[in-house]
Amino acid sequence: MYSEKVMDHFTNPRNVGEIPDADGVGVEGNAVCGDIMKLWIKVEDGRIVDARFKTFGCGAAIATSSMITELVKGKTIEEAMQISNTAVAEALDGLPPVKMHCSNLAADALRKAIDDYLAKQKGAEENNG
Amino acid sequence: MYSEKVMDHFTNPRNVGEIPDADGVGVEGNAVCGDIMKLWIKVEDGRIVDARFKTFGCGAAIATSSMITELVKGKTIEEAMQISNTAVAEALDGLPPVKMHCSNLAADALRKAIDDYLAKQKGAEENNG
Amino acid sequence: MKRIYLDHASTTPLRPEVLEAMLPFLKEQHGNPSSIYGEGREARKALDRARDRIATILGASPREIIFTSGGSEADNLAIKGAAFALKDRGNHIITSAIEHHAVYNTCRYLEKHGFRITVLPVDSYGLVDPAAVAAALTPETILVSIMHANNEIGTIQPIAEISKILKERKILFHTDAVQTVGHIPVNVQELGVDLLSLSAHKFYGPKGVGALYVRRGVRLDPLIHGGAQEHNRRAGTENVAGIVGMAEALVLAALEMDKEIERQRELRDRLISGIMERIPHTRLNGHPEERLPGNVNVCFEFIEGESLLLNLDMQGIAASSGSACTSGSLEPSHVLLALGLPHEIAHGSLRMTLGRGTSAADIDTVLEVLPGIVDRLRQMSPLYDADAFCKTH
Amino acid sequence: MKRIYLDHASTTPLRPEVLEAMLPFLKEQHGNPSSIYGEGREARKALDRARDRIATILGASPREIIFTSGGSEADNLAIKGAAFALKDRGNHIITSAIEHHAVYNTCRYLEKHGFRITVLPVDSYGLVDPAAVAAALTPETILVSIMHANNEIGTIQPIAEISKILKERKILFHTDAVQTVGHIPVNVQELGVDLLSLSAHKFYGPKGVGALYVRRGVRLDPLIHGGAQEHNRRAGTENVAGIVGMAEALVLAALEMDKEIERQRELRDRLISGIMERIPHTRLNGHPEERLPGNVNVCFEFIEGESLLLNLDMQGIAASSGSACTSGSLEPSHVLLALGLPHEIAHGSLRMTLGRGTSAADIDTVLEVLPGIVDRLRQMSPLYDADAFCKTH
Ligand SMILES: Cc1ncc(COP(=O)(O)O)c(C=O)c1O
Ligand SMILES: Cc1ncc(COP(=O)(O)O)c(C=O)c1O
Repeated sequence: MYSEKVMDHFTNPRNVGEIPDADGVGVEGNAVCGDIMKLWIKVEDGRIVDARFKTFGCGAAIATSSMITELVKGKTIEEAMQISNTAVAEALDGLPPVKMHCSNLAADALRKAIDDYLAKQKGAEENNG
Repeated sequence: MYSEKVMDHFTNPRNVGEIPDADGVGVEGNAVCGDIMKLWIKVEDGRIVDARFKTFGCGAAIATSSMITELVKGKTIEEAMQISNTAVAEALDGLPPVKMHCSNLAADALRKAIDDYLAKQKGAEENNG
Repeated sequence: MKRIYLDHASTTPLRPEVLEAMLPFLKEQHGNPSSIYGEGREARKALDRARDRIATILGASPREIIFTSGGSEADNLAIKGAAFALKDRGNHIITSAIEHHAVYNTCRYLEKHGFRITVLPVDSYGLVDPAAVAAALTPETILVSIMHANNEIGTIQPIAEISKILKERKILFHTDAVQTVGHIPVNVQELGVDLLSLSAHKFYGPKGVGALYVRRGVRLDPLIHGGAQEHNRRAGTENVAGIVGMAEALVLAALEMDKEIERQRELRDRLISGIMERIPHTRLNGHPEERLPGNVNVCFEFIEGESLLLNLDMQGIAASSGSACTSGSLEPSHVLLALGLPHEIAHGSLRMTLGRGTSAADIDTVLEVLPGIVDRLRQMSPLYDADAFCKTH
Repeated sequence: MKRIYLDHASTTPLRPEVLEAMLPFLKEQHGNPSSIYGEGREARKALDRARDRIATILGASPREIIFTSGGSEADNLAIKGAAFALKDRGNHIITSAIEHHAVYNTCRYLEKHGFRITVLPVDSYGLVDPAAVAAALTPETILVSIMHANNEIGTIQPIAEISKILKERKILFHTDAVQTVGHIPVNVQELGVDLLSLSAHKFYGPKGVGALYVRRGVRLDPLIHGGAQEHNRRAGTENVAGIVGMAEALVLAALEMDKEIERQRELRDRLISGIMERIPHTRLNGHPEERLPGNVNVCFEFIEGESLLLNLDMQGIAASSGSACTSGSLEPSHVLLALGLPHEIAHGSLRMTLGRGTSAADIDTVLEVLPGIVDRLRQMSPLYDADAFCKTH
């Protein structure tokens, strides 16, 4: 069913956990449909230096969460915003068709974390400005 | 499917053939429904002394034909008229349900042969009388 | 690694004795039962014998058994067959909220054909209330279909009680006994049903073969039209080997049933209480007593079923879940939702179903392995964190 | 006594290689393909592989193959499935007078559901005229079902020609290819059909398993509702062993097809001409050339089919007949009647269908034995006597 890469990320998920002093946090999904991902990012000089996640969900949800945290690390905010859900699925050597919604989840959670970061930035700028 | 007795009478049918100077002949069935039996009887002193048949039909039709010729031999006309189709089937240790119409055929052909005999008798009596 | 198979409600391994009984019909005995020559008659004899054996065990007569390609076909034949045959008498069908999809989706399909379906709720144990069946009856009701035992939570329904109500009203009663036949006593007279479905692969018989019991006198439109097989009620060249295997499996199951019920019940209860002791935030789904001897179904809060299954699989344990993600839909099991469980809990269900081969050592292994897996997944779960945005109650 | 099996159109023996391929799935590999753990994934893989192999041979893509419990179910699914799915577009279905009962009775049943059926006649060889199909089309026509080759008389229909007509009009075209798949080339693209039925036990595969090809984009109401198997188009736990066996059998058949067609054709023609030479008052049924390589069907005047079969059986020869008495009805084969044969002739038909195991020596034995049997039965027949009350023509 799952590719080896999915199983690898599911079995040994990278970057599980929280970032207490995160610069951005995003949550996507809901318990009703069975998938929730929460993603923390740490940003330095416009570049994501750390990313962590917690996920309630199926194997694909956990693997995409793990994969996206790997993908964003080291990327600039602009670059990170380009990461699409298909890119996540591709990085995992594909997902079963019924699981494609899980890769949406990861990309959307990332987007929300970035939005949160940008909003905070703006707030900070406004406060400063 | 068929009892051993049916198979015996089918394999070695008794009394196949015609009686050239028969006292009665009966035909029953038709080619449309796939079963035709023709039965000849020879009567002496009100008793059936010989019976022969020719049959176009399935295994059950041939076996019931053979059996009924055996059953009637030696019987008086009155006794022969009592032979029912169930009696023929029973004498063969039963027939499959779908084949019960074949035993009707034999009993009906016998009845017709007897009617033929009785009609001839009556004709002869009238001629004599 | 020795695998521990705990998904017997999904399918069971074929018993070697059953394969042995089937093999002649997969080798030299290849006749078509409809043929009149020797090879055909041998096949016919084998079919007849299988039918006799199955009928005897169910308390039915041989003419009342229709062979099918499995439980789903039996359910479809029973429900569509009765509905279409009786549509002049009424258009109302009653079923329950926890039926297998083979019943549930069939009923839903009949709505497109003008039938009206009442779906009865169940209580928190998954029990249908016989009084609710009585209350739902209308003059238009032609059929009631309530399963004997549920495939997910193992709850056994009061079928005999319900049938008493329906007999008085002369309403057809179908029960899906796919999970009970071969596991607990099933007698069509005692249950009082008119139609009963079973499936061989659930009791160590082959996949792709089942049967429907149809009480004498009950009219059904065939589901598969064609040749005159099964007294014109189910066309198609018979799966002779499969049918012979089904009968053999059922006989073997009947012989060891009492012993197995006792044995599995004990293991089941040991597994349930072991889980409850070791893992907090866990609930048992289904009825504590009115329950299949081999069924364990629990929900672990804060985690999702599929990831649990995959972890168990990696540890050599095969189990199942009512999780949405194992079915390809977004909704978790309709059965768990019908019990009143909130979605997020229903997603975290684990079903382990025991079988002939399950040993006490297997149960101990599961009890060793499971808490660690649950804990690991909970550590990863945003719901488990006390500060999470959406702690479940 | 060595038996001579000449009823391959009825069913074929399972090939030992096919049983070999099935056995792992009747033993240790018992997983349910819907399960996500290892055992389930293995079963899924085997299913997928079988589907790929079958699709490749038919010129289809894997998603277009639905596994069923045999030819009858495939026919029912195709016809009822399409009819109910398209009933908003029209209610007219066209079929032929020589279809298998799985098609014929299904169409008849649909009449009860408001569909109108046109049954096209055939010529004296059993051929459907493509122009007659075109002429029968109405704006209400939603489906045409014409079999690829007939199971009794072996006549092969001009399917590709018919499909050309239907493609222009965008009308669904189903063909029952149960008698051709595995025996002569069958390619859904070349035939141009939208739906095609096949059955494994006709090509040395197991009984109780078949498939329906469904062209991409064709909507069907399921026949068996329930679980999500077969992409929601056919519910029920898959007969994994059977499906694996079907694929194996089909691959093996494809490999030796050219050789077997040539070989069987030669034997067939030798049997036909041998009979014609030795037995007077005999006719060949079906087309002399457009004919299945293994099919021989003749009528012997003045005698009835069942008694012929029983005699052959006692001589060790297994064959079949369109005789009414082999089917439990009073009417002889509707196929023979459709050819225009009078009832009394139709009753005297004999079908011998050759297979992989049929040798030239077998044919010689039949040619030795048959004339004596026919003669003996004719001597017993009241129709044969020149003076008989009812000499046939
Ligand atoms: C032409 C044709 N269609 C359909 C069928 C039905 O196939 P099955 O017996 O596998 O259901 C058969 C054989 O019985 C057949 O010859
Ligand atoms: C209760 C119940 N009904 C019906 C079925 C369907 O049986 P099958 O898979 O043999 O079609 C199953 C099992 O899948 C079941 O558990």
